[in-house]
Amino acid sequence: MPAAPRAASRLLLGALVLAAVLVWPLLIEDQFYQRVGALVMLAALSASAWNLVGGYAGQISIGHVLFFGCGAYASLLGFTWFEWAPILGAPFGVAVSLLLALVVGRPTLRLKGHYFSMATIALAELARIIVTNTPILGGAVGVSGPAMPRSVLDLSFISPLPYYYIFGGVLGVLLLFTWWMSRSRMGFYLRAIRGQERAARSLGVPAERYKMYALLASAGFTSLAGSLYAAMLGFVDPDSGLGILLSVKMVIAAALGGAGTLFGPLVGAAILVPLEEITNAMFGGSGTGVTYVVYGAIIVFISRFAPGGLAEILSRLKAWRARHAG
Amino acid sequence: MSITRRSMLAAPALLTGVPALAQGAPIKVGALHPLTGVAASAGNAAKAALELAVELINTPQPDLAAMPLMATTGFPAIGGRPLQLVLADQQGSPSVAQNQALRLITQERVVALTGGYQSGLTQTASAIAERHGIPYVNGESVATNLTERGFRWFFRTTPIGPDIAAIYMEFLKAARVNDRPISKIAIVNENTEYGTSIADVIRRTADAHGLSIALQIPYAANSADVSAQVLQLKDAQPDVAIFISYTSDAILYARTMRAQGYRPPILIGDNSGFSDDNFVQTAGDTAQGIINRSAFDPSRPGSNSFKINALYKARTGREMDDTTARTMQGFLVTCDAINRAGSTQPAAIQAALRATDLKAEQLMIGYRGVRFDEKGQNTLASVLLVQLRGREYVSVWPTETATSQLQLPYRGWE
Amino acid sequence: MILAQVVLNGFLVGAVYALFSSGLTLIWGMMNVVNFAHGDFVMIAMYVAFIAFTALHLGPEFFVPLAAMMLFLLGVVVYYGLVRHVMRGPILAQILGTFGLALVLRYATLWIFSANFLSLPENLLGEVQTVAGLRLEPSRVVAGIAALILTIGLHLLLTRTALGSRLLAVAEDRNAAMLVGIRPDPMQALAWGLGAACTGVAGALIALFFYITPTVGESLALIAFVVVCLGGFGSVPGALVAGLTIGIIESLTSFWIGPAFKDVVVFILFLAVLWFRPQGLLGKA
Amino acid sequence: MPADAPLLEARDIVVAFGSFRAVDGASLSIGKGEIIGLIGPNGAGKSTFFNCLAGDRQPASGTIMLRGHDVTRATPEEHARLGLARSWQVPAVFDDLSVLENVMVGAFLRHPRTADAVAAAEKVIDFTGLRPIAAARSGSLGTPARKRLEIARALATEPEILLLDEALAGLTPTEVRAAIELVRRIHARGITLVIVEHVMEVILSLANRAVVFHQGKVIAQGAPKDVVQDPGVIEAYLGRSLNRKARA
Repeated sequence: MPAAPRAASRLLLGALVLAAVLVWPLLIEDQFYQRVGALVMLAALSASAWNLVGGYAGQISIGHVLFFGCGAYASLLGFTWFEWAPILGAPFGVAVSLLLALVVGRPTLRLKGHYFSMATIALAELARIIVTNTPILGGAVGVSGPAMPRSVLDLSFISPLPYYYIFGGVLGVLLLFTWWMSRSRMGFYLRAIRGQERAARSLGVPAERYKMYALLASAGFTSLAGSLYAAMLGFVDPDSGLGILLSVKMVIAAALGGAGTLFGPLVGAAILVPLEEITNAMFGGSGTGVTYVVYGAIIVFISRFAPGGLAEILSRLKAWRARHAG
Repeated sequence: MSITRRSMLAAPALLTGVPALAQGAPIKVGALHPLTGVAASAGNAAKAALELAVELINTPQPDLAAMPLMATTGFPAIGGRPLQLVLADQQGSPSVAQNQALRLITQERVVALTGGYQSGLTQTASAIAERHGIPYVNGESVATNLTERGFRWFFRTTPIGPDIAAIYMEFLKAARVNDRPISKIAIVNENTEYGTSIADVIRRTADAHGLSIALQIPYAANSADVSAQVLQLKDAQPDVAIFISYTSDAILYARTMRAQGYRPPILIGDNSGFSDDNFVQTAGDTAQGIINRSAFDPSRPGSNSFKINALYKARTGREMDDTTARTMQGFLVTCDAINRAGSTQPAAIQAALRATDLKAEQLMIGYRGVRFDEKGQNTLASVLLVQLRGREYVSVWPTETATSQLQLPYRGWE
Repeated sequence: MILAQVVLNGFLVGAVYALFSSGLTLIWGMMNVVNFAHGDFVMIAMYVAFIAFTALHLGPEFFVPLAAMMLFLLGVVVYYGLVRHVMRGPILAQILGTFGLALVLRYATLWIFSANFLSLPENLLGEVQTVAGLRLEPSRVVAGIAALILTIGLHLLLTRTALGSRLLAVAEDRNAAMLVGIRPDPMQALAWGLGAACTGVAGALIALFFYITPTVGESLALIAFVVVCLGGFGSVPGALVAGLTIGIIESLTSFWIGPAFKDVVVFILFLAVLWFRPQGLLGKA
Repeated sequence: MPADAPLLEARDIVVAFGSFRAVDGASLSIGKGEIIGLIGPNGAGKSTFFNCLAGDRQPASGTIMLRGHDVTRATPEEHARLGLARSWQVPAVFDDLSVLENVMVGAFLRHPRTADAVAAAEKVIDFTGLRPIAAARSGSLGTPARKRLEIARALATEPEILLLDEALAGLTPTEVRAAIELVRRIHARGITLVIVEHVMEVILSLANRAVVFHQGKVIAQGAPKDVVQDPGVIEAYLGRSLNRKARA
């Protein structure tokens, strides 16, 4: 296929997908599915934020919940201490996250491979334990948002649709940023660092600095995701805001779709979240744990047959088509 | 599209005990419990109890006629329509609790929601019910703030922190160790919301009663080892040790105390973990004489509690524990209100809940009754103290309602 | 006296940590594969011990080897069924695959056995003994001794036998090993089997004094991760040193500062070690 | 910097692993336009010395000057910025990136904007003859192509001096000839070269100066033809590996 029509058809396809993403929640009236849609957006937002440092830069953090929790706590502590609308705490969450990323990034980004992953787990667990034992931060009980909405700024809606579009909007900004980054020097440098850090440095890539940039961007957006989550839920406690499972979920959403690709985390979230919700809705009430057996088995299956994530299947498909077309 | 999806979900949802006798379309009541995750054993006990409740309501139970809805089938005031339980797994996550609450309300069209288990999850799930104007009745979460939110659709039947602390203090002021009053109290609490909030309220109440807490040891639930805490207690020699633990920790404490040879004169194990039949079965033999608070005393033959426990045991092979009983009672109160509302309209059920006035003999649990204040809290909820004998708890306090004599000091494994 | 008991308890707990981490260090350290299902391997071994005891009336002298054998099989099956394929992909694929496996194992167990807590009778190995004023639980002492034997045995196997050098060769460089005529798949399957078998011994021994429930692996897995990393990936003696260190530190912290903070001290220590020795205590640079 | 000052100069370099001194007081001065061949038996310390020059390892003592700057403790990226590039003994290409993208990573050093980097990388691609495989994923390449890609990537940083670590090892005779031809063309562009090589024929035909390492020291240097006749050099190789080298 010649280049110009191919680009045009890709553009058309992209526009169609975007239109579908924007319109589908309006076409169904089922609030549960609308909410699942909102949660997909939120999970995609966290996973895409993780993707900046975990996917592009290849630094596999399993402690990103640290930044997520920062955002979530900032939102609700702002309300608890000063009666602010939760979302007003978001900039503070981002600020604290960036500061934390600067402080913990310097020593941990030196670590290689599993050591880096384990250090991030340890940091996130430290944060969880410290918050659990600090009453002013809500302690073990957690912190709540306004019980009753006071103004529209509280972002307390009956319908899940506003959440869908708010989360989707922030996700859109993040994807634009990621797209821009991936085509700029930073994107190339990060992928070079992921591939062969020593070789990258010998080509003049200031690896430490670029890893730090990636971590900062990632931390900021993850924190924002946490703030939005807290604004929707109106509650966060150490387990739900700083638990290790959340970190793992960010990683597996990105890994499932394809880490280090623009849409991989989005695809991963769009599969995992509905899968989780639907298996829970179907089997959860039986109390047999079959929910997780099915959910886990599907994850195992995907990792078994597409270790590089679904993006790998796509590229294999492309290669196959190229072979058979030529 | 949305219709087929919905039916796909609805089909496998739980249909429990819809008998031939009941008439018309079933009335759905939702329940949220932790059926997976670390609290799964508690959630599954609740599931068994709620399924029992459905069966009892949908079939005539002349034996339990003292309790509402038991002698009849289904909801007699709504044309005898049967009750259907729609159970959802909240997976121990506040976010999942909200999703499932929304699903039960919008897809399953439940007329009321119950459960929640962990206070944080009750909080987020009930916020959804509040926004949608659906009654939410909780029977087991004790965090005080749940009924301080100004919600109009939220009701709670269980006794809460201050009720619990009050009975401990009453008991500790009367108790004697070697013929002298209690002077040194130690609290060992798991440091999530449950343990922290109960410990705090006990501490505050103790201060108000002129008793002081000499030692408080918060610890992380799911610890792999608790021997250091036991040695700390052994070192401090308190008159009373109050443990506030989940099941896994409760089992570990009982075993470790034996291994380290430590027995305080009075050992109190607060509810959750120590009430769990899992604790009694796996570690009960090494914790003889442990004192527990409970609202459920199945030890008096002929009582509603006794009968319900027997039915539950026949179903599951296990004793019903206090948390499960409180959950079941909350569910039964909900069903009674629906029947009295005579309608499935949320507002009518809400009004019926407000008008609830159940007497002690109409309950399956040891509350003095059920009557809600304007915040939705049951003002007649009450607690009693029980003591472990063999593999059963018997009530020992207050003495006027007790079925057995209090035995001190704590015997442990001897 | 109490302090001596605190240290002794910490030591024995540390030995248990080392015990259930030795299998992980083999799999994770040598094969460079993260096993997020490690805690659930321990859990499966505990259930094997429980069933062997209650249904087959086998004592610990039989159910410990049985658990080792069953877990060996599980390890080999997991290797051929999942890990071999996942290893082609990035490290993320391993996280994905083993995390999914963990969920399947954990909740299949819940499905079969329900979430109820089970336990073996206490003092299966005899009553608590008092030696020089110190209380010793036979089950924990046995677990501690087993940890030492297992660690030394594994270490000797890896460093002193032909099999060990083949395992290491494959771990070092798969392709190079193939060039010298070692078929990597059976070797790695064997490593997985051995790692899982160690985990099986650990789980069966822990079942002697711990409760058994489908989610029990969760609380153990994180400790194992820290132990393996602190000791240095792939270093069996490192896991022993790290396990004992963490056990004693936890015990002392719990006693002096309070149990809520024991993990704070452990994690800070862990991060500090990584700061000064990015390859762990006994890991190779 | 005076015009005749050396481009890269290492003085009294020492690298120790525990008590073993892999490099033991080695010195080397490289002038602009030279092609240096670094040779020596296995374990002579030439690779370690090479890594010091490239900034990939810091010596325990000694100084390294690059274009008049002290770079003894400088990071590899600072070396790159000052105009030093290297290849790796085991090719370290970025597998996930295409050949062109690999080269772009190098080109970004002097051309921060993507469009400029593409243009610069395209030129290098043409110069190194990688045009036919420019769009291929580099993870799918064979060893010869990887080695060539490494050189291309290094060239894209527009270096003054290029360090090649066994860039020709493992190639067939035809490939070696092509590679030698490429190295000559690189040199013709005014780039100074340092080559570590086992294949003696390469050193003889390419280098204008051979530097012989033995036991961490430079034991001889000079015109390659003279050096291989040097009794000390023969002595160093004898018994151990001269035969093997000669065979290779």
